[in-house]
Amino acid sequence: MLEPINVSLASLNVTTLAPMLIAIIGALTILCIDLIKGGLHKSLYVMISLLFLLVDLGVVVDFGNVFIENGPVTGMFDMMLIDGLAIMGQVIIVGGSMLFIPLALTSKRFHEYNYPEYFALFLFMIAGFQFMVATDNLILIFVGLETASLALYALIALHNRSKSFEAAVKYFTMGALAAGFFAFGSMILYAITGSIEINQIGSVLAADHYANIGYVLVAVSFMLAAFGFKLSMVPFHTWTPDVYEGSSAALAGYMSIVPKIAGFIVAMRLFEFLVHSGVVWLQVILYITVVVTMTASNIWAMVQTDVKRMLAYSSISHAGFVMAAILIGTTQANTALFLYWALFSFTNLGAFAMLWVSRQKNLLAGQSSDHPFEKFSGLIKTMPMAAIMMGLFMLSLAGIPPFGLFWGKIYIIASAVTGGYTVLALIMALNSALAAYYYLKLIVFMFMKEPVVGYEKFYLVNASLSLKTIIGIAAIGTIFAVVAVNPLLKIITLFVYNSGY
Amino acid sequence: MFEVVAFYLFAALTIAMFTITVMTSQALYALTAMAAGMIFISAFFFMLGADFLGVVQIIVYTGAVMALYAFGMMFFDTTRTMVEKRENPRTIFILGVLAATLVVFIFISPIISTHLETQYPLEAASGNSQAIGMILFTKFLVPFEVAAVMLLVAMIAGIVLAGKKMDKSLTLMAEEEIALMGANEAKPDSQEGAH
Amino acid sequence: MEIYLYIALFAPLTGSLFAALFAASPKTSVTGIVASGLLFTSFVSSVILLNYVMAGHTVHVEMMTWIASGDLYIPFGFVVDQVSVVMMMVVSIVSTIVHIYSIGYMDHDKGFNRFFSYLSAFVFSMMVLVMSDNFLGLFIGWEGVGLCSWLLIGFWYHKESATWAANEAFIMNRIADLAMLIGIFIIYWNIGSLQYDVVFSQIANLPMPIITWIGIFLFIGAMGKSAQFPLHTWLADAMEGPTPVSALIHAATMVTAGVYLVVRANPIYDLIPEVGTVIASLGAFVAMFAATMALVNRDMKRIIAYSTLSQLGYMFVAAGLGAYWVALFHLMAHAFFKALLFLGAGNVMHAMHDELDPFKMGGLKKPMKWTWILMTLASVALAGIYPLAGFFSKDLILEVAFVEQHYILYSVLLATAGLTAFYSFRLVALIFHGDERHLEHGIHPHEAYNFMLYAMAPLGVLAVIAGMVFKTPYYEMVTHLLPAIEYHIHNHTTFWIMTIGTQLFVIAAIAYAYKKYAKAVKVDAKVESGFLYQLLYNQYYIPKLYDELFSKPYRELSKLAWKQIDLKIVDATVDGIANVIYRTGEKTHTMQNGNLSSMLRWMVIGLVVLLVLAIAFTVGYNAVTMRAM
Amino acid sequence: MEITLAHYLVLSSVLFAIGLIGVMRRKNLLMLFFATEILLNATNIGFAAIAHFHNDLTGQMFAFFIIAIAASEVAVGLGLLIVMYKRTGKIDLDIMTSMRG
Repeated sequence: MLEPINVSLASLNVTTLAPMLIAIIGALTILCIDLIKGGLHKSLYVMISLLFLLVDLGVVVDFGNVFIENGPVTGMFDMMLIDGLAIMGQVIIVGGSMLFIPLALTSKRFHEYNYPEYFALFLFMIAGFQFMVATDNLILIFVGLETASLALYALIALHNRSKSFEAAVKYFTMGALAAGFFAFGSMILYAITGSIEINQIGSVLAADHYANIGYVLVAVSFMLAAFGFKLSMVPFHTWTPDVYEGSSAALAGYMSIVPKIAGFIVAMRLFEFLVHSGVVWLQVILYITVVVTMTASNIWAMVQTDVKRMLAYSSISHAGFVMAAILIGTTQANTALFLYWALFSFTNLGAFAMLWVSRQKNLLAGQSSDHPFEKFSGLIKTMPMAAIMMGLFMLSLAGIPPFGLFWGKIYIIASAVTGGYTVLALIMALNSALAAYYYLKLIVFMFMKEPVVGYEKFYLVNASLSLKTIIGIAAIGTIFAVVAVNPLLKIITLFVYNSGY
Repeated sequence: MFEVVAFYLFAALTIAMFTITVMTSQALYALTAMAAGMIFISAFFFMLGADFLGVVQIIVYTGAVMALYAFGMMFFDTTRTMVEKRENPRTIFILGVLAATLVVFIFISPIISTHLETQYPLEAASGNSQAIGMILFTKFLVPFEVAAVMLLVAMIAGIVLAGKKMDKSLTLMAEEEIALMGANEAKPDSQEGAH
Repeated sequence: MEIYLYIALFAPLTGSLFAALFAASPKTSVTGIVASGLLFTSFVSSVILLNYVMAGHTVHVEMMTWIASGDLYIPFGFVVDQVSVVMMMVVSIVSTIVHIYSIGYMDHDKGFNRFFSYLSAFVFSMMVLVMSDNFLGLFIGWEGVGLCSWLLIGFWYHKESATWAANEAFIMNRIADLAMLIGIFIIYWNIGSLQYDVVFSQIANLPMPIITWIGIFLFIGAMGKSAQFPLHTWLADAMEGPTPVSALIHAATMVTAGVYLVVRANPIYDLIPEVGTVIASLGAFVAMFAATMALVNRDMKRIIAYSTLSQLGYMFVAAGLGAYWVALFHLMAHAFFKALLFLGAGNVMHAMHDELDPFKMGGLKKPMKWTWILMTLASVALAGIYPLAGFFSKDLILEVAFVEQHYILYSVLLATAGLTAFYSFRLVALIFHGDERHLEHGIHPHEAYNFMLYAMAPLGVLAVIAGMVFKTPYYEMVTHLLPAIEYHIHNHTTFWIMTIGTQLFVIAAIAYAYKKYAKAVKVDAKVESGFLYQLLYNQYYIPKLYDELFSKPYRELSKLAWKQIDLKIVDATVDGIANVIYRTGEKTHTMQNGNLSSMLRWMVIGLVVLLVLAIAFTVGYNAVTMRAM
Repeated sequence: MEITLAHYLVLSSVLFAIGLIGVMRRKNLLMLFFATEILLNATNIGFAAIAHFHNDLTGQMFAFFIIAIAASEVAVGLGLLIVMYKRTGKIDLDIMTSMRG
């Protein structure tokens, strides 16, 4: 018979589970409230979600303080790993979610917000992402990823129109294929190292001096395909524009930020030690992927006729840009990744929120999609404030100083130069010049064209005070990023460096 | 010797069953072939000493998943022959075969490693299920609980998506219609008053 | 003193924000007055700072730290030294005048408030550009002025051509900015700082090729902003914007930012005289090239724009030859009289209801006496007649070329001086003298508002005295920072022959222009057909002979330069590249055909490609290690 | 002759390739989901085999969780299909091309 195992509770560090547990408890609370008394207004659920997320964020920040003093913490039989990456990832995840959830308080009614389950699934999804970033065990990464993804598919479909089903089914099917890739990749890694913990995989591989190089490369191929899907790298990106178009603009903005930062963190854990240990192949492949992703998506973005699809391609391009940081792999580059993504969250969420407030329920005659460029033409005349906001977000996305993303871009390019990737830096700079074209196209439409009759009644039709507040927060974040860049960098560098990346 | 024969027999059977699953135009054949394939896979698990896994495989797949799919087939009325438009069937096979060949090419070379460490050894003294239970509720407690959450999420998602409330789309309805509908539904059933 | 620095810098921003408050509301003169008032404060602060700097001090503040992490440290600092204070004076004087002028000029425009918001924002960006104490701040100002210029060129967005011109300007500038950004990165990479003082003290330690690359990349940036060949096409098209914008941005301030950059980076360019020679040669070429295009053009504003281009060429010649203080001096003098010329052209445009063809004007001398006087004054200054500003700055550049023994550059510049005089006065003659051809079109011109003329007056005064009065104190002040090289032709005879010769040449060109274009066209037909008259009218057919022999081929050449080289080759290349990119997008985005099956197939293709590469690498790797064993 | 780990891995990758072919080939979404099940099952064989040959339980655990994931995917996938079927009366993926470009 097996001996009973005695484990002291203190050695478990159960508190490492606290942030995720809060989100899960929040979700269960919402489900229970609905059981007790149905038909409550959505604003109650928004407030409950916000409350739990706030507590969640507080706990994560508290972990941040602990981290600064004691360094990384492990818990639950080394299953949980709370290091700087996990903490910063969770801050962005929870913070981004807090910006997103009030977007439910629209003045028009949409199908998904009638379900209390929507908010429960949302909180479950956040818990899933949090598990994904706060571990280096491939099983927990996989389970967390699937929890989050399954919830996300449902959130997309709940928007309830034919395009959102199409989007959800496409995303789901491709996600199932990517899950297969992930499982197969993990299997090969397990075969050659006997472990499914990333740091152990790394040390076994190093101890073997990469003797099974063929196995490693095949495993990395599968992993790249799986994360290429999650991070929308070309050619695994094909779902992105369709899914963004099919889901509500708010959710599309959310998808361009939060799931990706979770993906980036896992990619960072998984690929960086390989990049550093001189797997030349991986460097070359990542290089090609980054360049192709940035350039191709920029070119495709140029020919879009719908603003939302244009923004979808643009976020692919931004993801490619940030992926370069993983290729470069220095502390400076990893710091830049977090800085970029924090700044990108504000700007991109703002841009998508602007689409969300001008959402109309039914298309006009001759209108091919929800947000054609014509919808925004002459906006400066009909809604000057909205036009200025949108223009601001576009300028920031284009990387025009002194707005938010300029600092992210310049810092990543600088890290490329100091990391010895001069040509890459050049390509990145060239791409951000290329990207300016399509962002300006929207500005040209807004500032330099005559309004198209028929659309004016949709501007801000969906805006409520809370949506305007969110846009205001996003705008403030974008404009005053100048002031925040320096303190942010200091903190991020501290976290990244002390986590050993 | 028994092991060799069993391996090749079950390998051939599994490959045959799964080939039928992906090639046949009859949904019913595909479903039954897949169920058979799953059971043959559980045979591998027993051969490999993973008794618990074998049992789970049979219960979850043939018990739960197949039942769900069978229900789906009835609901979607896909029992007759499926007509599927084919585009570039050759490309598909080339891609599939290429993927397999490439991976196999690597897999036939032996794994060279002197640093493999067994973290959770199989103990001959105790049965597989006990060992699994032991490790599942210590090391893998957190993933286990998260898996539970995942199943809950899947359940909620499935129920909500397949539910009756999805029949009408508030997203596409004008505000007045929604108000009208809410007024009608509020009277008979206050539970549905959310509209 | 720091407080004055902040006032000079932030007063325009305040003005811009104030005007932006009213952006959507109907026109209120308050915005214009407040914005102008704030700019005047900025000007006064600049004067106080000038006084302070003249006494031999400089002001250097570090407002805050932008980025400080690891090895990247970029403080947000400003400096007022001998060079930047000159630019500050130019910017604040011209912009104050242009603001006041615009109150009148934009009187009837619906976007009045918006205009002032943009214009003041431009001045702020320009101030950031010139006052920054590091390359990053300079770059931010650089992008800022580009953005404001884009907004202002496209101000009348309902005109298709304006939108197009704005985009052209912006995109061309972005291309050049990219090069500049790369130059800045190379500096940062090699030196580890972007502060001017640190960079300039350490630049000499770098290997030569790197310095050369830095010089080249920074200069490409300068080429874009200063519209040097082959990135020059946007400047003439930028004339679609309101005329005050052309005066401020496309004559006096933004386009000279390139010259400022080269002057500011003089310790770098001093180390690479070869690059300097290239810059000077390109400058001379552009000077000539632009002047020839100005000869045949029939659009008033474009003529002045080409003239600006030509004068920028002069500045680059001086900067390229190491005569940085001369370049900066010409920049200053040019800003005054060119802005004046543009504002005068604005008056004419208003009077003529936006007619731009000088051949449809004529005889405006009478109704628009003051505009006539001011524009003539500006043209005389531009032509470089003693004792006006142009003489002191432009002839100095000729002397520089002569002293440095670049005789080819010298001859090109001399010839260009003649052309400059000719086309300037061709314009003046066509507009203000001769028949009142505009009457046929039923236009009755009127003089501009008085306050607009008063606003222009200081520029007139400056155009007259800037050279004579400012030269000595300017030289003494600015050579604290820039290499103090005096350019004197030691042989007195040569000096006098050259000076007087140049003057005579220029005067002859002016006279010729007047003769050719200021005459009344309407004459008695009988006399007209007479042989003697014909002979006289055609100046003994010598001009015609010249015309046939030299001018015509030359004019053809000029036309060719404008139409063929400029429009066909340069423009077409730029358009072509854009088209190729666009078409690639059109062709390949069918990859996204919306079908799930092909999406899944793309994923598998991606995986298979990765696997193929992985196997190929493994096989190659094993082969190599085998051989090694 | 002896059955080695390589045998199992080859079998696993062959089954995975069959799954891939199915994923690319199927137009009927229900049948397409069958193919994704095959992908995961192929991996499970690999995990169980590695666990056996390394004498380590972790692989079995991974396979166990993969089964759980596969089951949850079925639930959500069928939910999506039901909504889609109610709307369009079809579960053929060729009808989903309203978004492109």
